[in-house]
Amino acid sequence: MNFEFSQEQILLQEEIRRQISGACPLERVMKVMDGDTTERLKIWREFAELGYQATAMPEDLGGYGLGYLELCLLAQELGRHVVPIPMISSIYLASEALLLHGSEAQKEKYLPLIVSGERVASLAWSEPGRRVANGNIATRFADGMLSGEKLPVADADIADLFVVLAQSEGQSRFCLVDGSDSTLATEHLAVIDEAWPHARLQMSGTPAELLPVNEVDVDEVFYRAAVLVAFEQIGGAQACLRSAIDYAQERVVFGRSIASFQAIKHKLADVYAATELALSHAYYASWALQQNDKSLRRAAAGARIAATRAYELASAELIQVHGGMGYTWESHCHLFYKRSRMLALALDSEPTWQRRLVEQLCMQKEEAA
Amino acid sequence: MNFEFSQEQILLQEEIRRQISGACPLERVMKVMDGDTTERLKIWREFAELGYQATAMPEDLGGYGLGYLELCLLAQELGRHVVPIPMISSIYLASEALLLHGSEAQKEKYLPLIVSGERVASLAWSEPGRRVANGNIATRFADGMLSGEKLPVADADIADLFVVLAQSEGQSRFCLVDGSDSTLATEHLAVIDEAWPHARLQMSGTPAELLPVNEVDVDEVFYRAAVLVAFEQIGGAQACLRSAIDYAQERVVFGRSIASFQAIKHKLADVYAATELALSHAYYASWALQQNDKSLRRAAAGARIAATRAYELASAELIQVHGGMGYTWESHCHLFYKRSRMLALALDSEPTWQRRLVEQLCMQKEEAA
Amino acid sequence: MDFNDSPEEAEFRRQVRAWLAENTSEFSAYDYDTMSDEEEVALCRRWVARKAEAGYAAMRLPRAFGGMDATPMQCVIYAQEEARYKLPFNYFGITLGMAVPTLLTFASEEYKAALLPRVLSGEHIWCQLFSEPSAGSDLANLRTRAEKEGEEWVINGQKVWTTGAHLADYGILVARSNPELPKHKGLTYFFLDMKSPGVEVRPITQIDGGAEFNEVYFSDVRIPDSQRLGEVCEGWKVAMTTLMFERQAAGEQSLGLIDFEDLFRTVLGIDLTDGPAIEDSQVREKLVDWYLIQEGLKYFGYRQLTALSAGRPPGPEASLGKLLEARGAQAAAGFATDLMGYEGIIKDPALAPCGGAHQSAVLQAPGIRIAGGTDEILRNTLAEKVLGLPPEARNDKALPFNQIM
Amino acid sequence: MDFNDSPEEAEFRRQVRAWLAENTSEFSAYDYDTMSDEEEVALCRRWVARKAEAGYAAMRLPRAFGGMDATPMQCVIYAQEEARYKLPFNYFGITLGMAVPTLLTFASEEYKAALLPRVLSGEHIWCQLFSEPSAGSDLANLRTRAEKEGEEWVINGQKVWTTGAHLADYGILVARSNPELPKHKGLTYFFLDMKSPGVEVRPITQIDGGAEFNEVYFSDVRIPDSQRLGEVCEGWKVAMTTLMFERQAAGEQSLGLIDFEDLFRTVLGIDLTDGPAIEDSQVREKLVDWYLIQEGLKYFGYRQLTALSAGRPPGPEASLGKLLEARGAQAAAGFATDLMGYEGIIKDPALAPCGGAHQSAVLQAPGIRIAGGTDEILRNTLAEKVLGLPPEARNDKALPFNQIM
Repeated sequence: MNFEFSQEQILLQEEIRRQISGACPLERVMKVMDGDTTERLKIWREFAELGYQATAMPEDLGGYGLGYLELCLLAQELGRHVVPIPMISSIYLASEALLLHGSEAQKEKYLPLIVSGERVASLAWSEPGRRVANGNIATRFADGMLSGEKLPVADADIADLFVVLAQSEGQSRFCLVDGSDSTLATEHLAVIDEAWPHARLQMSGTPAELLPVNEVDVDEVFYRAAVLVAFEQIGGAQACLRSAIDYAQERVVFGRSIASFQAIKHKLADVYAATELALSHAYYASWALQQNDKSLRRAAAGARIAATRAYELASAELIQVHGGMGYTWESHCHLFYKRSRMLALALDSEPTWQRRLVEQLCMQKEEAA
Repeated sequence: MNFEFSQEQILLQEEIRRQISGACPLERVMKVMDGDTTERLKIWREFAELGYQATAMPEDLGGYGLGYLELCLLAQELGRHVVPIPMISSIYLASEALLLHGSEAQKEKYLPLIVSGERVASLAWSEPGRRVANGNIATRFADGMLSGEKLPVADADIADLFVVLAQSEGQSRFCLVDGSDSTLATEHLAVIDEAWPHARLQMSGTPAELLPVNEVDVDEVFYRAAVLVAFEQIGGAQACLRSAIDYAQERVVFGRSIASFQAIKHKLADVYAATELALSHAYYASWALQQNDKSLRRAAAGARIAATRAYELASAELIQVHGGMGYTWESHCHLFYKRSRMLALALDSEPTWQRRLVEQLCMQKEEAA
Repeated sequence: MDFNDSPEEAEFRRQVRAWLAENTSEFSAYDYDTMSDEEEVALCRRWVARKAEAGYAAMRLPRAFGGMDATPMQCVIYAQEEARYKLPFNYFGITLGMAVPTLLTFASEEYKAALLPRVLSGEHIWCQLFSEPSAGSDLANLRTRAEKEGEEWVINGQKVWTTGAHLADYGILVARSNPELPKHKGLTYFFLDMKSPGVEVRPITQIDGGAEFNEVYFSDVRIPDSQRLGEVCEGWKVAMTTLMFERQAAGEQSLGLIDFEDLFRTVLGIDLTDGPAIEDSQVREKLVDWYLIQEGLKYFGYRQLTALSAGRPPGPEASLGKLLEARGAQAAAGFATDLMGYEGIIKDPALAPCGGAHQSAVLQAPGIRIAGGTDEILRNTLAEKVLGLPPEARNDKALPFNQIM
Repeated sequence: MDFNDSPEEAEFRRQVRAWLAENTSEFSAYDYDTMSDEEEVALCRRWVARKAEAGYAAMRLPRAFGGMDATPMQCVIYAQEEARYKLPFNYFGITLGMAVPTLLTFASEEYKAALLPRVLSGEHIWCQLFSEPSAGSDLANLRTRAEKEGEEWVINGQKVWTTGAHLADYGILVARSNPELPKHKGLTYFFLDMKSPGVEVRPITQIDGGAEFNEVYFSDVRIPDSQRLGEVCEGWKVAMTTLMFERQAAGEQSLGLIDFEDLFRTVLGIDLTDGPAIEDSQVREKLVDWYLIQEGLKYFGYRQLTALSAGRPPGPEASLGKLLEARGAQAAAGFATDLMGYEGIIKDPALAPCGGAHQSAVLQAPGIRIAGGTDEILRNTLAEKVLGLPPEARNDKALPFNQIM
């Protein structure tokens, strides 16, 4: 029994933490939130030089071929620093979809360019009115072309490659679309987190190539991404807890540090408990992802929900502990609070994951019987 | 606008509180909990002499003909003292069913005897496996006879008259059964609250008389009883809050009264807020009951849920504030805690009432449209 | 129990309705959603002036000062009736609800005569300069200095969270005049012209992008001693009076932080995997949670109004309203956006259900849990002032302010 | 990350399995549900003796005292394997987990030689006499007096919540030997023969009808000074050592307060109005809540075990387990009975789903939220010992005990 990351992995994580603290401190995230439209692509390219996008990518596709455990630890650090780059869109989702479903030629054509930071990809799956969640996809692929509307699509402002979930001959399939195609219309959307742009994507007769049919269904990519996003969420929650503790120690009211009031102490104890519980689920899920264990979907759903709850609690209480100051734009608190809500919704929201988790538990029970 | 009980009503309530404190202190409830099987009927008869059962009963049926507002205030005091008498079974449910659905002859025959304390009635509605909640009643009335099983039935140990929910020619109907009939088999059940006995009731060819068909459906009686039970629950919650405050003021740990710790103060503030919210709903529901207002069902469901939540919270935290002592049989805490869970289940549980409340809200919206 | 007006109340309501019917049309015709703040302020000034003509602007004031000596119940009736119309947002809330009654109680007759009419004409807006970076929950911890020089006071320091300071002509101010006294004892209360030299107002942007609040900096700002309200070093007492006026004004209206109707409409418009959201038991549970808070606080408000109309002052138990609503609003906003799935992130009013109200609520809820008393302070208030539990252990009350850590 | 045993662990597990396979059959054949407590205690004594023969009864003890110098990981492996069998309930938990290691650390060689063998033979059961009516969360507040008379100590006072005192042959005891010292400084630690004159044991009935605990009264009970453990007035330090042993023993097993399987089975057996309960989203949400706690604490336990097997001692962060489980268990029990509707009140094992486990849980949950540290104390521990937040303001630590209010 060894339920811990290895010494090498922990050292790697600490090195990443130092790098990101230096390269992308919260002030830089604030610039993005303040509307700087060029900063995200810059960070994306800087991080490509540090090799982050290459972490788990096989070596023959331009990656380092480290495992998913290392990618999880990277995700935790990205979350801790609310880094505003399209890691979820490009790496956890679009690249994973290509790795899972793409042909060899497709993988070789696109993945090395994503890894090197030259291209930014995004997975366009959601449609208006929760259609996709309700099991029908209106976007259609036929005769080499896509037509339909995707909303919201993350990072569409800087993405030049879209992996689009569509229906083709009654089947759910992924298709590849070049971001520069003239039949593609993107429209910026106002969203909760100004540091994570999203858009509406409209396709009409847009040239596209299908990814081949695969033995796993299209949902697989969401379960896999959920594990990585859970680490981002937990990294964020841990940063909130740390910041809340530091502020509480410092802030004096009624002649006492507010950290000495049970109302604050017990609140932070609850945040700690929620975060550690989530981290425990996420540890297991990272193992299941790395091993491709048959419990992966159950583990991923558990980690997803626990991490979502932890980050929501931690980021809300971060503001609460900071009081009025925490509610100002200049404070860093809202970076976490907004990102938390966005991440809670970005892979579809908790009720969907509750249904998924219970389905997995029922399947597991049936298999045992 | 006058959203308050009248001065006379408040004086009446205070008088009742004094009477019950004297006649049925917690020590007497404890005797019942310890297994004294004769005490409940004694209290029932003593209270009949005080006229409690007569409160809202019309004068021509042996009552005082006061209103439901007065009955609500009585219920609050009964709840405050966890009085272990079949008030819910006999008055809020069985008598209400007779008043709503009974023929004049049936009312005149039975109600004066219930009011005078000579008879104890109970409404037998639940059946095994949530059948009734699922909309089908297995107990059948045909040819003047009832056959079926009811479980659990409150106060069956002392009841000598049962109002039984049954199916007759495809309709839900109430029937009257004499408790002494030899075809009736009652079997004591172990339940959560030892001070509130329940039984299984089996009928096979038991002679019964139907109550006439009525313009309101059989559910009406549950909505009406819910208002009265809400006042019992709130009285209980208020007693818990009072007792918790008193104990916290007295108990010293780490050199301070535990009432000075925010963990305790904030807990009790939350109990207070829940109780006042429930009381506000209950006030409105008592008005709707008294006026037979068209909002009665919505108001009753709201009061039911809010009061259930308040009592559950207040009684659980009562034990928590008392610490180890609160977990002993000798402490009074468990009288409230057990009664709270029983009352939360006795008119069916919260999910059912949530469904009912939302149905009422939807109906109200449709009517407004 | 009786939900009807008394005959006097009914008569008053009839008068109010008639007056509103005649006077609102030109104000409610505007599209407030697209109007600039400046336009809305201008309209608001005109609306206050119009109300003042009929005595409705500051109803509780004596008739001599443009009020109508109204009872609390009459204020409520007016508020209920006015709420039926869409009217300019109330930029005069602090002016009329806090500054004016404080002036009326503590200012000289000369100042009252000079200043109150200019409020009622819609000309002057006032702000309240209380909170500071180190004085929020612990208001008495304020550090802004007031030093006497001859017949003037010299003010230095910083205030924060000052609603409408950028619009205000005058402000009410509490500052520390003697740091050698214990923290509650060394404060003095003033009012000042916001155009005085040395006053600088900077807007605060909130996390939702709004900017209703300001920081206000004082550098050697001079206030004549005649603008002192109350005695020297009795500022805490005066400030408590102002806050009591605020509580009275707040008692007359609900917070309205959770709009149950918005939630209900949103739910009715959503289809989940298994069917309409309204048939989903988890959705029903959350709807019930919010209904219980909103409807319960409405009834709780009726109970408080009954007390108010019987002449009892609004008590600290009203704290439970904001406590329940603010926590409930945050949970409600989270769940409402959850129900929309990934689309829940979109706050564009044209695309999001109910014009993005739930996304706005996500961003505003954290502020609501803080402003006007944090959850924690409200629970303290309920525990200490209502339930009679002992106050926090503290060692700062008796010490001279300049010796506190 | 690796869930497999190391080669050494695998080998040890193999040995344990083989031994259990050979030795459990005569113990697991009984029907424990119908057995009397006396019969179960007798069986438990025999089972301890059997385990002791193979070194499994007190694995961490040195071989010289009947243990096997086991590592924490070996203890866990044994516990995991033993849990696969239905065996007599452990009446020796306190004896082996707290009393024996304390004796081993602090008792004289003569006493160790005389007493430890009688524990390992299943003959002696020990109890722990710590808590008092005024000393629960604040253990150092205890008032039981120990007064020195010659070579003896005279004990007067009362203990409470003493598990198994009615069965115990010996007890470990903390008492106040000097009330003029501050509360933590005036305590001394002893062990005593529970059959000493003046010891009276009275059972405490809990709200669920169980009676596992006792009050113990001391009237002039005499203890020889040789039965003192640790120095005079250093009892607090010894008691903390005992509690550390307890925490170590607890770290090796999960609390198991919420049985997710029971809940899942119950849900699968219930039909609601709209269909099977498992398809109801509200039910799914609650199932998820409990799954996250139970499964998450399992993984959290793995993390702690990894630390344990790397030689790091169990830390205060383990408090989160009981905090989450106890609160979760109370909510779970409430909802599980809610799901049964009115029938949820029935606790008869023959009628209620899962043998009435959820009704028992309703009645036991309040005790779990208190015993071994209340929710509030656990949060204090997490906040102070893990997060490093400052302790509560208190004024009782430095004062002589007899001058505290």
